Amino acid sequence: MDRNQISKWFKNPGKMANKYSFHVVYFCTGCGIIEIPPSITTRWDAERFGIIPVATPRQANLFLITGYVSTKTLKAIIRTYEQMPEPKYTVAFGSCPINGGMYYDSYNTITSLDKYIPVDGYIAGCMPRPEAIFIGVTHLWKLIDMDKADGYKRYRRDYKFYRANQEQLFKELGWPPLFKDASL
Amino acid sequence: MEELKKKLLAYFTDLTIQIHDDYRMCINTQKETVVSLLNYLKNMGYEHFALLSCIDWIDKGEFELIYILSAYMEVCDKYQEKEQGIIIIKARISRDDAKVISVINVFENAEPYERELHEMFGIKFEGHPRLTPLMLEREYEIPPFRKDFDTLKYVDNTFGKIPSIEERKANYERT
Amino acid sequence: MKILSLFISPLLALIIGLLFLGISRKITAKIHWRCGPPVYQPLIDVIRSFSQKSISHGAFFDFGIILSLSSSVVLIYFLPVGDLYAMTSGGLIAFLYLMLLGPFGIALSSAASGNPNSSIGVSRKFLLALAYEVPLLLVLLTVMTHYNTISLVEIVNIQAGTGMAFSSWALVLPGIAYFLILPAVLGVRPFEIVSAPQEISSGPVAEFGGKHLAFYTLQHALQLFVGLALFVNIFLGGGTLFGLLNPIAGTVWATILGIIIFLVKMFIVLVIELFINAVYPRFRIEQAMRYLWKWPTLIAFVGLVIVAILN
Amino acid sequence: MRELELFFGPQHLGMVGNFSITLKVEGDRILKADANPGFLHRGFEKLMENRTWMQNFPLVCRINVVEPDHMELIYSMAVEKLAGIEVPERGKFIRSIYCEMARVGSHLFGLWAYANMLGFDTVAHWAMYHRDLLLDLFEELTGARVYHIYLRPGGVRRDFPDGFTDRLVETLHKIGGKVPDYNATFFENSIFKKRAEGIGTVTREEAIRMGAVGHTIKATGMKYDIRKIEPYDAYDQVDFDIPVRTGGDAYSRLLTIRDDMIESVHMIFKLIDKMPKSGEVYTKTPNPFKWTIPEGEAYVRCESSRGELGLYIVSNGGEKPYRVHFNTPSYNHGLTVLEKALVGESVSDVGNIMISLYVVAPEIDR
Repeated sequence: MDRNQISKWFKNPGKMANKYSFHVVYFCTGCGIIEIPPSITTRWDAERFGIIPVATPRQANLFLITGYVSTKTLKAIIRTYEQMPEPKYTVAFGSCPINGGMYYDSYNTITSLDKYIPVDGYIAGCMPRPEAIFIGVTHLWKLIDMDKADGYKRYRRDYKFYRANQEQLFKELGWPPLFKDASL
Repeated sequence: MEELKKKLLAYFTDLTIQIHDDYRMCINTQKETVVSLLNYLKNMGYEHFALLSCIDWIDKGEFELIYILSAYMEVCDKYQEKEQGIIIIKARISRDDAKVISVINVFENAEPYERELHEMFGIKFEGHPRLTPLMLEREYEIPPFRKDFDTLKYVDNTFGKIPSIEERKANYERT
Repeated sequence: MKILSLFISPLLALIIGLLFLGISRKITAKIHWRCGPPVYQPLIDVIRSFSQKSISHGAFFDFGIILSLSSSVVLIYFLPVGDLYAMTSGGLIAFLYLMLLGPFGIALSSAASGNPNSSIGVSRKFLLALAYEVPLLLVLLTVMTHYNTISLVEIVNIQAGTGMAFSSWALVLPGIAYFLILPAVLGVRPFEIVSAPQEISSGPVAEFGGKHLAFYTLQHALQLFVGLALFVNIFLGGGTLFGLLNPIAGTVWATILGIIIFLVKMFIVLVIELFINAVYPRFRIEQAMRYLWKWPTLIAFVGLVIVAILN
Repeated sequence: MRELELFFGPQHLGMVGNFSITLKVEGDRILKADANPGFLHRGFEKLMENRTWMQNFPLVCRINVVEPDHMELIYSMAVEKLAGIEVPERGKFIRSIYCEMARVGSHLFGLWAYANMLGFDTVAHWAMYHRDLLLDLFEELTGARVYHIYLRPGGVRRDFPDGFTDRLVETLHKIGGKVPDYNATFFENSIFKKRAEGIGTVTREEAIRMGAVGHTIKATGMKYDIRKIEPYDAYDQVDFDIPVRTGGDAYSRLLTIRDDMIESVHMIFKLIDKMPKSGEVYTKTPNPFKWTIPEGEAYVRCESSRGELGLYIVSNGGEKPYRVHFNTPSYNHGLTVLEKALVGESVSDVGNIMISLYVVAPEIDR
């Protein structure tokens, strides 16, 4: 830890702690999950960056969406995202959440994830290698430093638009809005 | 296999049987016969129900149901070594009135297959206890595995029509 | 001295507890052939949890975790750390009652959260407590009978003359029994049944987030400290080492050295527990109860009988 | 005691893959289990009808994330059968070695999943590390860590690089040298035995009735293995054993997996010894964009690490398949066997049983 960092710690401990303690809740949405075990175990050891998986969204601050998202999973993803306490960050994994990837014509997978929940960063590739995951995490650090990882703020600000998109897809969501002022 | 063919032809009337060189036996039959045929074959040692599938022959307006049976090796000892083939049973049903009798009384593990076919092709299996959706949660006008379901068009109409947040915001501010 | 220790001992327990959590993660990582997080990682986690917005599920949800944390802090006052102690009276009996308050607070919170996983976790927690309380009570009864006192401070002082409780052979069997139930008291594998993340999504803490989680982590660190410290106090002679500190007794240096010796002893016990933690999977709850009621209870009972006959 | 409805998954650390089970529990006992798949449904079989024969390879291997290689194999076999393509001798051996490597990797992943489920971090980390060593070899051979797309109709994409077999043998020896450690800490561990013995028992009659395959049926004492019944590739040229157990519970299944893994390693050594030293590795196929395959149908099967894997494929003489249907082992295990095996067990054993049945969610959903 250099002197620069120490001053940052004193200035904004919450932000710095958020950077170095990612408690990950990951959804096994598709292929991405196969590279998660190698990156959290011996070979790549994500724990040295403070990244550990947790069991419930309540304890997490990083949401990894590991691959394509089918409509059935999307409901669960939105639920999980709304359960996480702020500040929270979302990183989508692989090319499928960006634009549908190779499932561009599948009737059951959505094409772009950021229409439904805010995404702070994408890690491209099919599959991204564990190294790519760590590079993605370091990029996320930079974004947090620059206050650009503001997905949760956008979600709060534009909630009615997100909610409208979700309702357009699902017709009936089955849970009350997270914030007030949810209808257009 | 030839032996089994003779037995089957003697027992059932409306069968056409071909034997391929790789121990595959192909039986064409009517949908009414399927249950009794499966029962008969099960007693003959073909106890492994491998697959229940369906093909949509849209030009002829028919669905073809495929039942694939094979034998567990040790169970089938009473047959000669070369007799452990695979039996493919085919039955055609009308596409407009897709109804067939369920076979879960014969083979327990046909249950999820039938649920899936009900969902993907819209075939009704009579006597199935829970024909609830298995994989899908959304409702589709045409069951998605039918040949006249155009996936690309569907994607464009549902996922493509949803605007991005920026677009929606701009629209909202304009109005 | 006492007023000073009122402030120092909880702070010390908190720091040491968090440090031990960090060290245990590091050592576990080394057993797994990997590098592991920095030892101050739990502190970062706690700061992060405090910075997050927490979602409350009602007054009981908040009250339960506060109760649990404060009861743990009070526990520390009854616990001599070397020469550092706040209370001499009360002793083991009060200690036992207070030890139940911590799980009770967590249970209160979890019940308020209404998560089915939490309720399963809580029921497991009480079953497990029920299981290890029996041998624990027997062991403590044996110790009290042997030393003819219920005060922890006096127990430690008596041991200061002989070095360790293990030097008196009557206490060997209770010591073994206590060591066998120590993983259950600390909640590590094979008794990590309560918060099994892979089975019931962390159990009681499934709905804890933000500040609640931070409080829980602190409470967990304190529990770890208490569990280890009790064992060190009763069986390993507390902050004494075969009368090594007797020449400089009463000075500030003796106090500091006593604390250091105490911590080193705790650390050794912790490392042994970590090795056990690393090579065993979880028990099922009924298996854990069967085990705890069989061997440790039997050994503790035999120990009690021997001590009773000797006295 | 009141009945509780408990949702196990889809977001759950003990869950391998995105799969959900709705449990009706009374206290700790499970009264009824309802499998709820479909979180990973992409409609593969529909998508494959819209792509040409060769374009389907990237799709096929994504059906089973843990072990994509057998998916490639079965699709190649089906296309070869429909088009009447023969595989050269050396190609056959390379295919078999490659598939056995995949089997070892997949079993190590299964070991990780099982150990992780029981909170057995140490063994889980070791298994994942060893799998990674194998993935390095795959990377050298094919250029990718997970989805290799190495097989093709008519053989394999390219020959082994120089000295590859030596490195393979070295790595396998390295992994094999750890087997005593695995045995001591995991398979022979007394607490692990207590956890796994008598859990999720499937008797032989039940297994046959429910159409179980793979080691679920091997653990009941039946030597049912497609590699023996209907030998493909080079499996008829080496002799190997099919490990079986008789318990039928989770512990027997796990021991079957271990023995199968060791047997696979031995088989790789034998295959390397017997392999022709040089020769073609693939038969030339026509231009993939204009490749039409004659009308017909085929049902092929192979033994993946999870059990019998089947593929029913129909061609109407065009550039694209008319219908494909995969018969994946997890389908039976996850939807029929699991629901029955869970009834009467404890909640803490749900993941335990599920992983011992080797259920991989994307294989069910497809």
